[in-house]
Amino acid sequence: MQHLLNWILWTPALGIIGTLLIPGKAHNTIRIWSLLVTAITFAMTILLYCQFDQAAPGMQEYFNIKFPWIEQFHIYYSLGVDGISLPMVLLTGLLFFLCILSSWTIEKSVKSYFALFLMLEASVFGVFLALDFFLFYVFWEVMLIPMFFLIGIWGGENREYAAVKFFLYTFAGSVLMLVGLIALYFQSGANSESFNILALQGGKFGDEVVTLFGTDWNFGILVFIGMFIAFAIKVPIFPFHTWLPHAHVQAPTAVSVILAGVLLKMGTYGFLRIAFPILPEAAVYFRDWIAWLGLINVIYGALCAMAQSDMKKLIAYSSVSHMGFVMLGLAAMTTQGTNGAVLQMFNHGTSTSMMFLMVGVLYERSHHRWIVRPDGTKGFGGLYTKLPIYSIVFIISMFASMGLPGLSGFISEALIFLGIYKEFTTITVLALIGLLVGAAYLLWMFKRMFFGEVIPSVAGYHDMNAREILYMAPLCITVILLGVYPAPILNIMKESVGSLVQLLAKFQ
Amino acid sequence: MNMFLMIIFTLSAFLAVGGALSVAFAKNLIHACVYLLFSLIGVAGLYLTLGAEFVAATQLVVYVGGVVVLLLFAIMLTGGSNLHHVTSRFGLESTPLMGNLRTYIMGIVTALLLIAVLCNVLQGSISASAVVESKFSSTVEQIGVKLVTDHILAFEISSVLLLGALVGAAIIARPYRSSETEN
Amino acid sequence: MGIIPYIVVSSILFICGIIVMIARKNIIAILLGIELVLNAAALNFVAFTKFNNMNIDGHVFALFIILVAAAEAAVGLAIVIRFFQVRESIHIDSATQLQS
Amino acid sequence: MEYSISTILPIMLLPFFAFVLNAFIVKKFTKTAVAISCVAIFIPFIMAMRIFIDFVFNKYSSDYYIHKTFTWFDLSAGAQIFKVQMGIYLDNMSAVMLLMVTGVAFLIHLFSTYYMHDDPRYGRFFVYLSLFTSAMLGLVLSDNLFSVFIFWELMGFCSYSLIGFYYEKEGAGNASLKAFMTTRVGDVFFLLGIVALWTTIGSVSYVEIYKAIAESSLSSPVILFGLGIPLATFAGFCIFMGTIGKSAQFPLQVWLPDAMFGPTPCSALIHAATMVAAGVYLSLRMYPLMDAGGLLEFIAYIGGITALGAATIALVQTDIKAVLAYSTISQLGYMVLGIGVGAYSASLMHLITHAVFKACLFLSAGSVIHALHDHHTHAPVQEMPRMGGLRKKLPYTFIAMLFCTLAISGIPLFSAFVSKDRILGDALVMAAHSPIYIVPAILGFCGAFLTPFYMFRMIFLTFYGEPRDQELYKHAHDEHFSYNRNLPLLILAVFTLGFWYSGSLTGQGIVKVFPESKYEWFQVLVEKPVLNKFLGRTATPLEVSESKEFIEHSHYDPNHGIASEEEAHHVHLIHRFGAAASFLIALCGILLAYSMYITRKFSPEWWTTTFAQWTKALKNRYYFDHLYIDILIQKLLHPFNNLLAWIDMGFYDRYAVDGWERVLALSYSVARWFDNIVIDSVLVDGSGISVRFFNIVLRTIQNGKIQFYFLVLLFVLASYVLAFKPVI
Repeated sequence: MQHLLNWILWTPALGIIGTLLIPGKAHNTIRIWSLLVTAITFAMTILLYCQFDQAAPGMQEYFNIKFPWIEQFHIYYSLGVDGISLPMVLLTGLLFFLCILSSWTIEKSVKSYFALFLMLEASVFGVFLALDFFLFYVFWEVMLIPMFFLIGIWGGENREYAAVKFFLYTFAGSVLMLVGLIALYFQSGANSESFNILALQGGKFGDEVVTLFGTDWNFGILVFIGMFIAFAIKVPIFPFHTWLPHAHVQAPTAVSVILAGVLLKMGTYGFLRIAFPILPEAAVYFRDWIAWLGLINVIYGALCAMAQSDMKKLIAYSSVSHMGFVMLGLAAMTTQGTNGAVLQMFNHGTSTSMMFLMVGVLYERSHHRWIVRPDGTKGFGGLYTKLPIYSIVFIISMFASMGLPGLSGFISEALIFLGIYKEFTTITVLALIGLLVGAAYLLWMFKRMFFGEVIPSVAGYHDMNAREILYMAPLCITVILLGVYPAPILNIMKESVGSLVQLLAKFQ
Repeated sequence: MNMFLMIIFTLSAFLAVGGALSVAFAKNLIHACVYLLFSLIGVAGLYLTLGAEFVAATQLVVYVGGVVVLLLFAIMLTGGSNLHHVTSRFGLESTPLMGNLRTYIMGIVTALLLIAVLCNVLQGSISASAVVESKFSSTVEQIGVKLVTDHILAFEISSVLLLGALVGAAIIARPYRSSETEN
Repeated sequence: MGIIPYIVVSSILFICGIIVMIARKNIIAILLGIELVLNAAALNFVAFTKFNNMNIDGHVFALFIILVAAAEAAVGLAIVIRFFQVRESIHIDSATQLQS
Repeated sequence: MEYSISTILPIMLLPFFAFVLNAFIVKKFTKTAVAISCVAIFIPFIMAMRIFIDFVFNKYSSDYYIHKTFTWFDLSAGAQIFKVQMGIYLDNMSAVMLLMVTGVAFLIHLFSTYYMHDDPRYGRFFVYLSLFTSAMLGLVLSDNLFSVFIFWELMGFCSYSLIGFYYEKEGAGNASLKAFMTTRVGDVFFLLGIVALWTTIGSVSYVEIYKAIAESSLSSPVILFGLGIPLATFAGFCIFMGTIGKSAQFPLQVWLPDAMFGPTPCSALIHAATMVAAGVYLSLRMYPLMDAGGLLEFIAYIGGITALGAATIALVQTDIKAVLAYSTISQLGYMVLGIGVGAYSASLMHLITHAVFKACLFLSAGSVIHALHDHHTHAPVQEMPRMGGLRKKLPYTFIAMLFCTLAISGIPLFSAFVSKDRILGDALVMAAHSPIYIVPAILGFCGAFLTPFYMFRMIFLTFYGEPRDQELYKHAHDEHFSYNRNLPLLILAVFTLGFWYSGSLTGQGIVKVFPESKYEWFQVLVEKPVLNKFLGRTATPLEVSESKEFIEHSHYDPNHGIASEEEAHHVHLIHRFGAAASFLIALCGILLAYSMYITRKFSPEWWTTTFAQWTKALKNRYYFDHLYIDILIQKLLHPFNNLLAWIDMGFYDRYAVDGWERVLALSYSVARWFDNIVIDSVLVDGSGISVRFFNIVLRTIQNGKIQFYFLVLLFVLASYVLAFKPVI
């Protein structure tokens, strides 16, 4: 059990080897194998949840793993889990399992697809579990490789452009993070603790000064800016958001789900795990900026979403909007706000995944995603009549996404508002516009696609099959359960979040 | 000084030196090859005078019985010295196969230079060398022991080398497969 | 009788070999020269063994030289034959290209 | 009776469980599902009845309340304490509301088994109804604004789904979208208000809010855009915005008429009796906050404008359900006006009476619509100009509808005379006190004139005269008494009588039929929250049995709140005048309708031609839809969105992000030039040239002849040996 984190991290990696050993023609064997691997991984994350000590605020000592890796530079292979990373680990395990199911219809080089998918899973787990900054960075970069190929090979018409854009954009950010981590390494004395994320925490760089271009700069602020850009690109925060619509539109369904459901969370997770605890003074110094950027994200994303006629693009912009709420919650630096942000990370992961999966289900029937085609005709119409089960699942995912009470999104958004109101009243008031528009674009899309007469092109569609229901059902249940009773997730995170908030409160 | 040895030395030395000189200056390649045979036999005799009977025997078996025959075969397969290409592929006049005056002058000049060098080098060592008399005894056993103890590695490597040479020679000398199919 | 006669003989063999190697244009003839040079070297080994120390190692070296000479002759002649097949000549100056 | 979790919560949970169960079985076992739904609302009705009797007539005093809480989730970590508490709050007002909601909902369930029976989505309708009922009951039982908001939104969702119930129609989609989005505007404000209160007080339970108001700790200003607004004003305004959205008040009234796209029973339940009234209920609960925030005048104006404006629009409607929809808006306006003028109990009473008679009206309209089918299209007919003379075909429906119309018109002996006229009377009192209330009072009285007019216009057009569409009339089914069609109508019609609510004919206790105060139960029991009693009170957790607190029945005191005898007399005078005036006005309205549509002394056409502009404005609903949809959304929001999206993708992404590619390309070309000219031509090729020069020298040596190399080698070796004489 003590090596559970190792197992979670390396089971998908072992699965890749298994995938590569299966002959490429045996499509179903590969699929079942990948499903098995992800299912085992998911089961282990559940096990981790069960064994988790909810009362402990920091890293769970019991699960910590630490071996020297590159001793000359004091780099360790060190893994750990706390209340902030556990929800993300759970989310990752769940979504990858479901995405394998939804990728059943992939026919183009099946073997490499699933191998890359498992590689993606391993690297994402690595990011969420790493306690060594260098290890974190390595996994962060490794994650780009499978993503690049998954978008670039299995994507839509314009896939190369999107893949290259995604890669370069994220990579540009990573370079800044690399600079930051090296700077921290040397500033903290290049000793055995210099890559240890936990040891770096606690505001040790507040008064350090560096000279750059002949001027004195505050070290913490400078490094924070670099890291902020790195993580902001991933979140994505306006004005670094434009890779997201491209990547989402071009990526295949399952990759969109992972991209929106898990990868965006890596950005905010980076703030929670690295940027805020290591450089609290700078975080407090920039919190106004972060809040305003989050607000822009919320409103701008929602307004842009309203103008889209491509379903995936619409949902991509809605992701921008929802991640803006997370940033607002982070900027609040209060118990409610930060808890709400972490919960929103989880909830957005489930709800937006549902939306993307639903689009994927429809896309398999229609082979287009136009709400309104470019020539002005309807892309869909009367789906409610034609696909009743699909419509109901769509309604659940749509309302979960817009934050209807009783479904998961509401609690996190309400907590964020509660957290941020005292700190930024004006921003709270303005952010509510985002909540309003957020309902508008989704319902408007729903109205245009599902109501009215059945248009001829829709007439041949069949309703969701058993496999599709199978992978939507867990998400629906999660969304409803967490909407009615969010304590299972909140209980595991509150102690860790509380200690983070206390740390930040010291510097306000 | 053993008279018998002296005679054998003198004969062998003449044979070796004469053969070598004949090789150097013979007009016909077949003849040169036969002269080489004599020279090698001479060297074998010299080995005998030095008490290295095993080396001498090997010399005879390998060189005289093997290498020279091989050379003769090669000469015959390639037409010996009968081929007289006076022009090269580029239309330039080329030296005859067995050399002409110019090449010999160059050779002799070089030889003179080398004689000078050898004299220069050997001066010290010859004067310093002491004459040691030794009994004439069989070396076969010692060599055998040496080969399988101290020099076992070289021995094994040489066996591999021979095998490689054998296979390599066979492969290299084999005609082209494509030319086979053409034919 | 000392070492000097042997050295003189081996030197003559050596110089003859060198002359052959330089003066001849026939590849096989050059191989003959090489054999001469090798013999000269082997002779020296044996001679020095006899007169300078009583170690049997010199004999072993001579044996290896013979061995290597044999191998070299086999491979060298195979190359010559192949060369002849390709170029229809065994003139040393026509060996200007590695590629056939 | 002991009140504990097991006796209170099932009221809300039974319909909810019915919803969950039905959602899965409704496809296969439609009849079972319908039966479960009906039973699951009937049992709560019995329980609510029991609570009502206990609270109102038995032992508890007027200001007794039950408040129990449990922790929903807890975010406390270390020193930071944050708990989200949910709970139950029961007082007289909740008890009355519970009874009304369960009763009306049960009757509407019953009616729906008739009305929706032939609908292909018969079962699904009941699924939504169960969820809705559960949410509404949850809202009534809630002890805090947060859970109110949750149920509030859930009701919005049900409303959305039921308006879009006939999803084949394009209009249903538009209407449901409009309804949800318009109410959402109010909801967003409501959420803001909740957040503002919560972060200041630390809780949003009613008790805590009342306590905070009593301690007057809500005066701290909210800094917004640099302006400081008192918190009570700010929060009160935001919460009242929620009411405006949900109760379709001006200026967010546009969604309710369109909501009639839903099936008629759902219009009766959601868009007449309960959900729209929830907004008023919320405002009543938050009355002390609005009072503290000084918002009452504003509320009164909103209510007055809505009451009159909606009534005028109702004048020109031809669709029977549209008339009822506007009348609903108008009546809701009266309730809000009641809050604005401080007529607390009257406002709630009007809510209850309106729920009863409006539900009955809608069900009757449903009965009418169901009887009429277009012969060609087989679509139900809702247009009044095609009806007429239905009195004989539909006698029971006619009786029920007539009772309700009399009630809504404010005729003595019927319920609205008690409730609405008490509101109007209080408005007059306020107007006499401060001139700012004069306008709302006038608006209210004008509405009171128009209400009987358009209601009787509807009755006359539908049931009287000759049938205007003979074919339709011929094919109309005769009404036979059936338990699920007529019984609900008649039961509701019985409860439109005034004596159920008041012992006196008018609300002001002027003409006392039953002089005993007990029969004025409404006014006795429902009164403004007395804030001082909440000082120092904390909620009892659900698990612990509550400590009962009996306070002596505070007997009805008509003068309460009024200081002097003289002033009381003055108020009585005004009340008396108001009651008389409104009765007269109502009579005038009825007479006008009678003369226009029965005797035809005045031609309606004369009015429409003379006031053509006004008619056009009324038919276009004062151009509000035009303003919102065509101008605000189509002309402003969409172009702005498209512009923004274009800037994002077409400009920002294309130039600012992909523009880096150009910048890089430029630097590449500079670098390439430098590379070509300087590095390559000069340095690289230059060194090449120098190499070529040496090449000429060297290639004479490098002639490829192996013997030459050998010679050179030997010469070099020899010269080395000769020159340096290496030691051997």
